[in-house]
Amino acid sequence: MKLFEYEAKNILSAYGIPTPKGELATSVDQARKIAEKLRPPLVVKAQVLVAGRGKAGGILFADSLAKVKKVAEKLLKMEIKGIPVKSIWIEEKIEIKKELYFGITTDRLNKSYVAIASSIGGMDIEEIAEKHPEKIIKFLINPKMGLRSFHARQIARKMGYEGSQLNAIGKIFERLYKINIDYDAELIEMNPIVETAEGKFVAADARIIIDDNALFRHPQYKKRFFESESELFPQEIEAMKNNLAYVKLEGNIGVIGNGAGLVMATLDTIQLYGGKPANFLDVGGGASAEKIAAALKIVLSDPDVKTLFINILGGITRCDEVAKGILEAKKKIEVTKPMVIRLVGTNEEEGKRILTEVGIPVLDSMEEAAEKVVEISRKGGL
Amino acid sequence: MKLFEYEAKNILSAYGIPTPKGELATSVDQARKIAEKLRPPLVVKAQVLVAGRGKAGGILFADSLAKVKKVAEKLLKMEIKGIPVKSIWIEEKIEIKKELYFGITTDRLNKSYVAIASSIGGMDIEEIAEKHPEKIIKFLINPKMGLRSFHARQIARKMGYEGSQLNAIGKIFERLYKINIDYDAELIEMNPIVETAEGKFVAADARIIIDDNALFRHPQYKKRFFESESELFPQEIEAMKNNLAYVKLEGNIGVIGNGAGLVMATLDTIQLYGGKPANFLDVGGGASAEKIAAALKIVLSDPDVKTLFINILGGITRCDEVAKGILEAKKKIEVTKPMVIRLVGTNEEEGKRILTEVGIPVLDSMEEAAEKVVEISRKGGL
Amino acid sequence: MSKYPEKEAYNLGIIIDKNTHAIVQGITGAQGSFHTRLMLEYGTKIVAGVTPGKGGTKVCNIPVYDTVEEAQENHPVDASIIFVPAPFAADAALEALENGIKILVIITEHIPIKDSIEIMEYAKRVNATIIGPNTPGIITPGKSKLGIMPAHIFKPGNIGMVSRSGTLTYEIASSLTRKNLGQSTCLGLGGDPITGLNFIDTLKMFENDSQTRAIVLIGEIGGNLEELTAEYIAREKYPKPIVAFIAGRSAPPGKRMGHAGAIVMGKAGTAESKIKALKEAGVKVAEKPSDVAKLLRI
Amino acid sequence: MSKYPEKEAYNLGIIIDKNTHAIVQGITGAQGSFHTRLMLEYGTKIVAGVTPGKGGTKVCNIPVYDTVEEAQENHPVDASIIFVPAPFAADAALEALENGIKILVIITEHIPIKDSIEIMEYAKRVNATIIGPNTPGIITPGKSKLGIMPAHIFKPGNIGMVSRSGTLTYEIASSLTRKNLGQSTCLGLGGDPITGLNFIDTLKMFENDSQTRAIVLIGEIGGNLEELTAEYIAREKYPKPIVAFIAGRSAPPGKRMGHAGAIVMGKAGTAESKIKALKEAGVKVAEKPSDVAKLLRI
Repeated sequence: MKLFEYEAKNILSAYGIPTPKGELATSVDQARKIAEKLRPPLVVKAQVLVAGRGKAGGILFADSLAKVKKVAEKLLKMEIKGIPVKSIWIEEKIEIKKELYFGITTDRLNKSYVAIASSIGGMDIEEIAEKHPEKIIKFLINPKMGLRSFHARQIARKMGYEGSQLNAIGKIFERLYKINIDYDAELIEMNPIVETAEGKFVAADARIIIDDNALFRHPQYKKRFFESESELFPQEIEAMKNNLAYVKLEGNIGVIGNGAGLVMATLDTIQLYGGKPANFLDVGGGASAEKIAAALKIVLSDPDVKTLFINILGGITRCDEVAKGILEAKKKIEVTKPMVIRLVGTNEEEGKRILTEVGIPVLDSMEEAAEKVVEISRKGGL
Repeated sequence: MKLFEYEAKNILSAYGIPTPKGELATSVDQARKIAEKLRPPLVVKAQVLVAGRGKAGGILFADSLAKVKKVAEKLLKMEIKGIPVKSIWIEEKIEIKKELYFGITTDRLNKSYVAIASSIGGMDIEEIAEKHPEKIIKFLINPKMGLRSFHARQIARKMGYEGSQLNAIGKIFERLYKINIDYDAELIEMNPIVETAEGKFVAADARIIIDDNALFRHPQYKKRFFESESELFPQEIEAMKNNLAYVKLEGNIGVIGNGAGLVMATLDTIQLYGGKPANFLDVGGGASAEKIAAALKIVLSDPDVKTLFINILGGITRCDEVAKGILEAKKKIEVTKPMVIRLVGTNEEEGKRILTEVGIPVLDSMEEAAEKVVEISRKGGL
Repeated sequence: MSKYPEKEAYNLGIIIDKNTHAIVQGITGAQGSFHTRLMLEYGTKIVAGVTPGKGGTKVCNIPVYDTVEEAQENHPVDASIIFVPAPFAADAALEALENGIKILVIITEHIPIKDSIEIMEYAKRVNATIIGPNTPGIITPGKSKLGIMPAHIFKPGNIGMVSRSGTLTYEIASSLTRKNLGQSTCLGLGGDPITGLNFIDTLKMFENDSQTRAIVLIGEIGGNLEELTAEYIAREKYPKPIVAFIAGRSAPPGKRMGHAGAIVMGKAGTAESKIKALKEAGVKVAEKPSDVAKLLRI
Repeated sequence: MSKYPEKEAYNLGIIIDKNTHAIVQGITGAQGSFHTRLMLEYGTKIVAGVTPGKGGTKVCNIPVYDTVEEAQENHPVDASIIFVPAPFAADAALEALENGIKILVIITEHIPIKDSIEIMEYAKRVNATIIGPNTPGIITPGKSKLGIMPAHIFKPGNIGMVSRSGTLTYEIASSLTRKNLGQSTCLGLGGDPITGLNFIDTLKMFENDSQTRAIVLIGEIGGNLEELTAEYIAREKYPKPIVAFIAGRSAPPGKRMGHAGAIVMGKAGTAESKIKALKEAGVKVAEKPSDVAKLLRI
């Protein structure tokens, strides 16, 4: 779960990491009041969760109260990558001497956290990493030790700092690691962390993604996860509520399957035959009839979907439950779109019987089924 | 630093460990109001830090509002082991089926924490431990693992619990360990933890001693450490403020030395020659003249002190600083009590010169000096 | 596949065999008890179950204990399969490890990354093998299974399978079985970012397993382990033939772990990158699941 | 003492010797710089200092670095002596250990117990020797010292000394020196409840040290390590003569660690208990510090 910049900065600040003084506004009037308090020059930043906000014009500068008003007005009417801007963060402008990068994420191979630091940060950090890998410090964190003060200082030294700056930035790294652990982050980064003209360090932007699987330890975010994921499609929100993994795609063939790998392979196969999947929907293992019905409802509620492909290979998932779910969905919603169903595995015979009895044909081969659904969709769906 | 029962119980409660509902009162009127809210039968407990409060009559029961008033009045006028009772904790009376014991402390040999549990707890737990060591479960805690849920359940099983009780009491052990770590406790114990008639568990009494050396991590207690250590002699408070280790004893020879071992050996030697030390005062290593002066003032402010023995073996501590401190103290307070000074080690010559110049004799041998101070004290001090 | 004749008497599989004595942690839950029955039916030696607070009961006639310690006091235990819900799974895994169990199959999905990191760190220190989390488990067809895979789609044979995906493994395994290509051992690494065994570990085991003549490697987008595996295969001149399938070629650029993730991964992570790396290492890569069998027969 | 003639050429001391290369962590503090000078004057090979943020400066002409890592890049390092203030001491010790230093002398006092437990756990895992915390350190008279003890009260010889107390060690060492009983190595275990080396560890080292002919053991009230040491001496029939002094016979029953402490310790902890245990193990116990020399001469 991604946190908004303002949420992340408030956490950093609570852990003693210097951030620019700032406040959140959801209206132009509020923005004006905040600006009067903080006094220009100020930075006004759209609070959206999509990446690339800066390049999309979501970060603007204002050197007068009038300009703040204008800029706030503009941003609060803006959409960034299709997402309407609902709130803006107004903060003091920092005198930048140098932009640095520091982040922590997981290292799959080493099964641990890894800190990434660079004495050149900012929007082009990934390009720098590619072209000048020697500028990037990767510091593997021993899980039992964590990132200690002395580790943080080792990194700071490699970034070229010494004296009181070495201790100051080291403290920031150490604290960021503490946030990483306390908040179960799967990513935490400050980009840039700024070295100011006076040689101080300030986290000018911050990003925290909390591990969704750890939300049970962070009830305050679990709540907000459902409340304010304003940037999702209605289908995505519905899927979340039903514990289904759903991703909207750009085609017209709705896809439902069990197991992420199988669903992905289904999408690939559809594409191989020239079709375009409208979504990814994984019902997971051992789905009940209710869950299958919910999945159907979600996919069919997408107007882009012209045909539906259900691909089930029953392991823990029972084919009879899937068949019942399909009937249940049909009962509750009018299903006018054509469906291709592939159903094999546990309780296969019973599942097939249930469906064929009501006149729904069932296929055995995933590839045949994919070919068929592509053919139907090519004919325009109906 | 010892916490009061009510402080400990509030912490336990914040960590989800069931404790009897209760509130703190410092007056009879307050007690009455609390009793009306909680409703008798109630337990009223003197809040003092000395051990053995129960046997000293500091815990009383009240089955009516009138009785609560009476009991509160009595306790708030009481002294326990010389300590006046300033506050009382009033809590609901628990129906006790069984008293258990659970505590965590450090294990010097194994250099780790150790949990101690017993299915027989209460005031006589130490006697039980001696007579029936098989009733005592010692569980060494691996510092890197901590006391996990499964460890807690292993202990609960050895105490004879199963089913939901095993999980319930296990959770309490696990949480107590978490408090132990979060609060830097050097001791934490629930004695008794009560199994109620309904089979629930409640921490009926709780004791937490915070590691004094870790108070820098717990500023809230560091503050209160000086504010409300109401049970100390004025000399002890003064010593604490000056970072001196002071313990009041029952004799009449004041003792000042550097290093706990040396001061202890000094007390032993005084006793060996038939004298009685009035205190233990360790100025620590590398004491300045100011610290020495403060030490003298503290010891001489004790009316029980008839003679003074200063025993310094200079290592990091410099004898000239000690000599200057003695002169400084003499300047500020009138020293009428006889002093015996033993001063050897770093800068010994200079220290001796300073003192002998003003007519204060200095000895070389600790044992000679001890003999002499005992002799003087035997003659009545002066 | 004619150059790999099937034998009557199979040797041991990798990691587990007929004589592996296992406990089931979380045996009293719906999944735990259901699969305990299926594993017993398959011939797996499940000796005990553990569910805190359910000690003294039985599941499928298997005794249930409150703690792993108690299970071990009463039974020989080599392995544990874990069905414990995610919030408590790390505790269960650490309990098994601290009690000296050296093979863990963690079925549980949605375990927090922080917990998985802790489990893996401990496992590494005590030299234990972890399969999962979020895995269908491991099966040595005809011998034993510690997992939730439908047994009937497998048959004994010479193909080792290792996969990051559950149902996709079933898809491919059943197509192999239909084409009479039996399996030596099939192992799901688990779908989480942090897992115990990885492709390289498993390839090493298959290399030393005389039963295994060829390997099917099933990867998917995300992470860079397939790329690192390709490097390993090329560097070590891996001696057994490998056929791979990578799911997710049509997926849009997935959730990226911020800049840090991008820097750690470089260009790795896409199906394209993985397929390219594997092909360069001499691995045959199937376009569709059903092509795997065809490529094995070449 | 005539049966232990003093030799001209001394062998190595225990733990440190003339060739031990040491760094000083916290070298720029008042204590750190003061004792660096004294150690250098005594002949100790101090090669570098570490104080975060003070890298590039010098103390007593010794280069100072920001990190142990950097000190090691530039110097051979066998040992570290730590003067870092208590809140940061654990970090310094862990830094030394993680960088592979196997001998640590932690002078710092008032380190929290939780921190000490962590240091000791790590040290045990990597097989490092920790002296302290809250110790005067270690001296091999005439060779080297890593510590804060006044050097002039020691002289080379055959008596090994191990103590829980600083100034009391000086008291007894100087009385031995005055009576011409030189010392092989004198080591302060540290006055904290949790320390690295203990009496038993040190006795084992003295047993294997040909230079050491007899041992002085200085204990004090609190804890049960003297009692456990007595058990060890009796059980192992410790081959070298030991004279002990226990401080605190006149102390009132000390601060007890609640019931838990009492249960862990049993009746141990008082001077009476310790003296009794040591005497029963065949150790001579001195009544006064000055009696130690007399008992050594018997």
